[in-house]
Amino acid sequence: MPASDGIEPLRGSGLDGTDAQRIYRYMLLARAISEKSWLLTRQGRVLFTMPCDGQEAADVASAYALDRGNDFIVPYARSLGAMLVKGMTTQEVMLNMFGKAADPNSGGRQMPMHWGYKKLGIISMGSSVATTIPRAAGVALASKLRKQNAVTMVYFGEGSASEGDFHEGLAFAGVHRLPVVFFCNNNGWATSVPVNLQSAEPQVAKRAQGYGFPGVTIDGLDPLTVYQAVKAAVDLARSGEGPTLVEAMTIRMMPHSSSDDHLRYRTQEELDAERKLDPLPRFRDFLISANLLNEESDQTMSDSVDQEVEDAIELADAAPSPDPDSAMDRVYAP
Amino acid sequence: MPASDGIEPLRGSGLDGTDAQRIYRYMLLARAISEKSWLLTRQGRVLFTMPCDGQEAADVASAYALDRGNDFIVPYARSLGAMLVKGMTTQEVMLNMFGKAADPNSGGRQMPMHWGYKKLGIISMGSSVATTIPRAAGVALASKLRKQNAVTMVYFGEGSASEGDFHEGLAFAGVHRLPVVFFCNNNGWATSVPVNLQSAEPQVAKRAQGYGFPGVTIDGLDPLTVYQAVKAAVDLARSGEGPTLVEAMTIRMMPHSSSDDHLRYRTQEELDAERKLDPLPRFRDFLISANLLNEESDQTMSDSVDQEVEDAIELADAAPSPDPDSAMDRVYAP
Amino acid sequence: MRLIEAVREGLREEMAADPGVFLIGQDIGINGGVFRVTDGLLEEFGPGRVIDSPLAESGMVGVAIGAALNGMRPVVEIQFADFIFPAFNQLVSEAARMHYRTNGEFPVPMVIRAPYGGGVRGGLYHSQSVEAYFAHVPGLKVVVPSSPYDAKGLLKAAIRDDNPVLFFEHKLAYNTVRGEVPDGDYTVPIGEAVVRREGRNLTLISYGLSVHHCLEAAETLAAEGISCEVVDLRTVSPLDTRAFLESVRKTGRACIVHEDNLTGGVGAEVAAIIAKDAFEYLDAPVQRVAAPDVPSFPYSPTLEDALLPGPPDIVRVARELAAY
Amino acid sequence: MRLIEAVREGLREEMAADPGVFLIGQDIGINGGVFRVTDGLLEEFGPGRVIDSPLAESGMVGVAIGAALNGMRPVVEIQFADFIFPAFNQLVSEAARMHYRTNGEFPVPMVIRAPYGGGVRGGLYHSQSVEAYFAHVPGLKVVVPSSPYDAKGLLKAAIRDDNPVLFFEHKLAYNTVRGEVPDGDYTVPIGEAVVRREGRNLTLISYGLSVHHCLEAAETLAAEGISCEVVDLRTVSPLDTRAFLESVRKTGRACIVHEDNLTGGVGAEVAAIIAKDAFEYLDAPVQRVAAPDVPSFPYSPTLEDALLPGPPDIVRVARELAAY
Ligand SMILES: Cc1ncc(C[n+]2csc(CCOP(=O)(O)OP(=O)(O)O)c2C)c(N)n1
Ligand SMILES: Cc1ncc(C[n+]2csc(CCOP(=O)(O)OP(=O)(O)O)c2C)c(N)n1
Ligand SMILES: [Mg+2]
Ligand SMILES: [Mg+2]
Repeated sequence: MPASDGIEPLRGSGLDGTDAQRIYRYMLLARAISEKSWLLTRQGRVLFTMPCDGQEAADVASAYALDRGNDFIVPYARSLGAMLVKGMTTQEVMLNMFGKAADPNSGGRQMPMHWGYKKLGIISMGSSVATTIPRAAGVALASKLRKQNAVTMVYFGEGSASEGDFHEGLAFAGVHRLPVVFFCNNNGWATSVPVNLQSAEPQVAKRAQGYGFPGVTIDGLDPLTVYQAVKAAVDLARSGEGPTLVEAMTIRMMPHSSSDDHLRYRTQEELDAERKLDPLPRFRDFLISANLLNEESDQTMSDSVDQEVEDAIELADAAPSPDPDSAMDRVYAP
Repeated sequence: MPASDGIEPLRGSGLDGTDAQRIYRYMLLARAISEKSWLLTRQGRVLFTMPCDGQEAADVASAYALDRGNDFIVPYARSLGAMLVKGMTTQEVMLNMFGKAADPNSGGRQMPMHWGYKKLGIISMGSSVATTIPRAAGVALASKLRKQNAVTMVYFGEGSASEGDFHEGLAFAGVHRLPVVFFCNNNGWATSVPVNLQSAEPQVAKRAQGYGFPGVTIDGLDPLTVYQAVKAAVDLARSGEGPTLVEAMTIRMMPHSSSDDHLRYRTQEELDAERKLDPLPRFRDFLISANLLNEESDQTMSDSVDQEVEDAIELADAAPSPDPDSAMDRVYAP
Repeated sequence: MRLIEAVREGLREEMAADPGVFLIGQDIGINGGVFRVTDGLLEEFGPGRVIDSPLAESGMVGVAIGAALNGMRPVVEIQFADFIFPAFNQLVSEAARMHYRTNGEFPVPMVIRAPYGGGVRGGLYHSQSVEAYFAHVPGLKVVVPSSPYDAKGLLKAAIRDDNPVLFFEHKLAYNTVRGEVPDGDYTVPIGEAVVRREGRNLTLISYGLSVHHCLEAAETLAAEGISCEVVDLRTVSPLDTRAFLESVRKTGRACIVHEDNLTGGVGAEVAAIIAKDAFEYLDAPVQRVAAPDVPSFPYSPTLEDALLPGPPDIVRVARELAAY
Repeated sequence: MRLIEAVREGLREEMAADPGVFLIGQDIGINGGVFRVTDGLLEEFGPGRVIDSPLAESGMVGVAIGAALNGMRPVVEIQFADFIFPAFNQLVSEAARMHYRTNGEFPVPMVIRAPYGGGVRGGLYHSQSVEAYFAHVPGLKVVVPSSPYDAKGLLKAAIRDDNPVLFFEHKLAYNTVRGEVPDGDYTVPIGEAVVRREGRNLTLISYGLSVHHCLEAAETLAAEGISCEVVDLRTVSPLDTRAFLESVRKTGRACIVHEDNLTGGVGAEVAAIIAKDAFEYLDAPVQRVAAPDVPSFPYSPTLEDALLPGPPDIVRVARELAAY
């Protein structure tokens, strides 16, 4: 399957066929991990998860637009796809899911899907949403002061954009034209609260003009669209032109978390309809039509992804838990 | 001097000549109190003040657009003009300036210019800026729930609009289409920090569209413009159509407070130039041209205002201080 | 009745009795709250009185204060006590001092409810005890019920109180702590502690879920011949000093127990008061059993279990105390 | 040298020595801060290292945390300690636990400076002591210098520390407290108390401006034949327990003094520790002199003076203690 076959339909996106295939594999992997993690919580083997089903295109393609070796990500709990692109292995993700000592995010101290990996430029997140937003501006400020050629991308949900920290972080970044991209994943829900109860203006991106920089709303279900928009924002940031707020319209196919039951506030019909928008089959069809994928290679890729996840689960499950005697360590830096 | 003489130039503002004269007198009074208070701090007779010189048109005319008997004001420290319109007497203002027991705002517990007067529908403010903004939304929410036909107007500076509470308060009011008017006094400065260091977008009103309601930027130095814009906003709110963000462009003719020296960060030339925009002579000239005022009636009004302030100072100075034995009272409501 | 039902009953009855009472919080409407405390209340009282808030704690509390100042009695649900900090300024700078700063003109009748506490594998942000911060703030009242009876009665008292009251419910207690709750209206007064178990040798002083740990420890200790009195503070601010001092003057030995971390916790204040006002009666130093000084409980069960204070810790310290 | 100059010197020297150190705060640039602590630093180091922030404390602290995580050593000025509360979540939920929650991967080297304290007719929002809230938070360090020497030395230590350090400067001390400050580099270690005056009959334990009140009271008491030892904590978290326990074991009597309100103040923790770990040595109950439990100091001089604890209060309590 020669990559060049598919270049034509990718034209303008800045990606070649190999990129598209890679993005697809990351999406598959994120989905597989998300689904497996859900199952693991149902089996009681893992205690908590926050599925990312429906936003793989947004997370993977946006992170793909970064200089993965030098740029920073300030993630949120559904940024699994971005974490994989940034270099986390499936094994490492599973160590986090199982809360094991070797979890590189926190040594088992934080809940699953709470990312942070110094070596990879992933800045640690806690659960208190939106605190990450001024933090990302601060990381970018340091880049500017230290003349690092780095861009910082911060991910958050549209619900979290209701917090005061959103406002304070964006305003600061605007004033100092910081190299930061604000990536809002608008899936329409903050747990059970729909976006119209967060703001009378449903488009979060409209807020950017209040801070003096561009805001764009994009189809977050198409990786090529996401890549293009984010690449433009990253280039702008890197060239010293300041931040962009990118709002990716996505879907939340699963409940908010393994503790949530979305049928309390959404109908099955609504969920079924939304599932038709699933970015994965859509991108697969695109790749097939572009001769970048066929039934067989898709199956091979899927199998390899599943195997990767299974292997990681096995290893993570068997890995040692944190030593109870270490529970009081590292309250203070030495 | 018949009021009808001046009606023509007032047409469209919704005000008649008597209104215009009243507004002018309130403006004179606010200025006189502000100037006198400044002098009192220089003499050491009063310990602190925050002058409102330059924003009398904005404060007086905006409050004039309220139903003063039923509506609520959530003020900020420079809202003196609005307090007078809402019914505070000069005497009461001076009791506050001198921190006396009979200060209706706080019984001498709060600093000067920290307003709050239950009987008059003035909701108490502390010093922590912008906390007032969600509070105003809450007052308006209660009006809606209780079917009060009241509008709440909250005043704040453009610097304070940088706080997260601004964002959270406006968003909430938008969602519930609350009867509230957000009145931002944009004088270009937060103490020594110019507005361009608060936000890359200098127009605060632009933020309103992010919350799904209108924002307008107006000349805050002309009382008729202010009255018209605020009256429209108040009418909208009262009719159930929700909030408006009104941004009045004003000037800060004096230092931030009696503890500030603005020559550390502004030039005398700049200040002199700005003083030429003083809303008081401008409105006086207008009233004269409209035959609503002449040299003589202006002088009479000025004299009566000065006398009123002098009398108030004398009485407030002589009034008893709070009883030290009461210092621990009222920590809890009974 | 389970503790969660007692809280719900308290809310429902107060809402039915007083049209000024309304609820505001995240996911409290159709979803009934993430713990289901408000389950069914939206249907019963409608969206005007059960308001799903934006994800904005400061705004939510600020709105509630404003509504309280205009004649309402808001009850705010903070989804987890851990997420109360964004609203700290509104609570400490505004709600707590509104009445004082206006010389009594503007009371703030408002309740802030929040589930607190660890042991649910919630990690650092779904496990905290935050009462000590607020117990330091004059103008706020802080209540932590240990039983369904108290939960309902104290909640009703809190809603009727003209002051801002913080009301912390241990999330592990919601469905595990059961008890008799009479039908209909009653209140439990804020500011009154209660003796949960009488004893002679030493006094265990606690609140919230930890009271049950004390009772469990007291049972174990009784078998060893150590007789413990257990005082349930119920309100941690203002403290019912008379109640625990009376007990300590009787037993001569005291140990304060809480799940919050040791340094600067409520136990410090209680210990300081005992050390001063029961000085002549003390036969042994005042002890505290609390979580060690780590930022919050970590996620991994091995780590959390290593840090959570429980009955064995109380038994160990009480033995030493009795033997002193 | 005045205390304010010592702080400025500390900042200037650390900025000159380490390009990673930068300042962020409101009005700290051309205006030099509302107290003029940063006067001249903008001219010397430029706007890239002396950043006038928007009026947004949470954002400011959040930005500083981010910069600290990317190799910088930010020093944040909060204009008045009273205005730290909007940033409470960033400090408590993020800065304090970043190192712990990442198992040591992400330290947060950051200093938060803020003027605290009353007696300046600043009313409820320009007078507070806020150290107790933060002393309860594992992961934060809290420093309150009493002398120019300590102010410079502790500030330098704080800036070089890899943990978030809160640094509170009494605003009344800025221009009234003077003392020798050597030229050039030195540090005062965080976490070490110091004995300011030796004595035999009782121990006064304090920090910040109140240390001077203790010294003044000790002078008065000396004339009456009561010999006071004065321990200056300097760091209120983590506490140097060894230092004050040693003193109390010697004198057998202790009184803790602070300007913060009594209940849940730092004095509660110190008293609880003494009551436990110096139990056998105590000849009298541990006393505390603090502001009464009001939300903050009111504006009117008659009211503020009625509430501010000072040397006469210390003298009165110390006399009782000595006579016990
Ligand atoms: C400060 C704070 N308040 C409340 C919560 C509880 N909470 C966790 S995620 C969430 C909803 C987030 O919605 P959104 O930001 O849209 O992200 P999504 O989950 O939809 O991806 C809430 C309320 C929290 N984590 N932090
Ligand atoms: C939370 C908080 N932070 C800081 C301050 C100190 N402060 C008081 S007024 C002010 C500037 C306000 O500027 P703006 O809102 O534009 O109002 P203006 O004074 O220009 O009318 C500052 C920084 C405060 N009062 N509250
Ligand atoms: Mg969402
Ligand atoms: Mg301004």
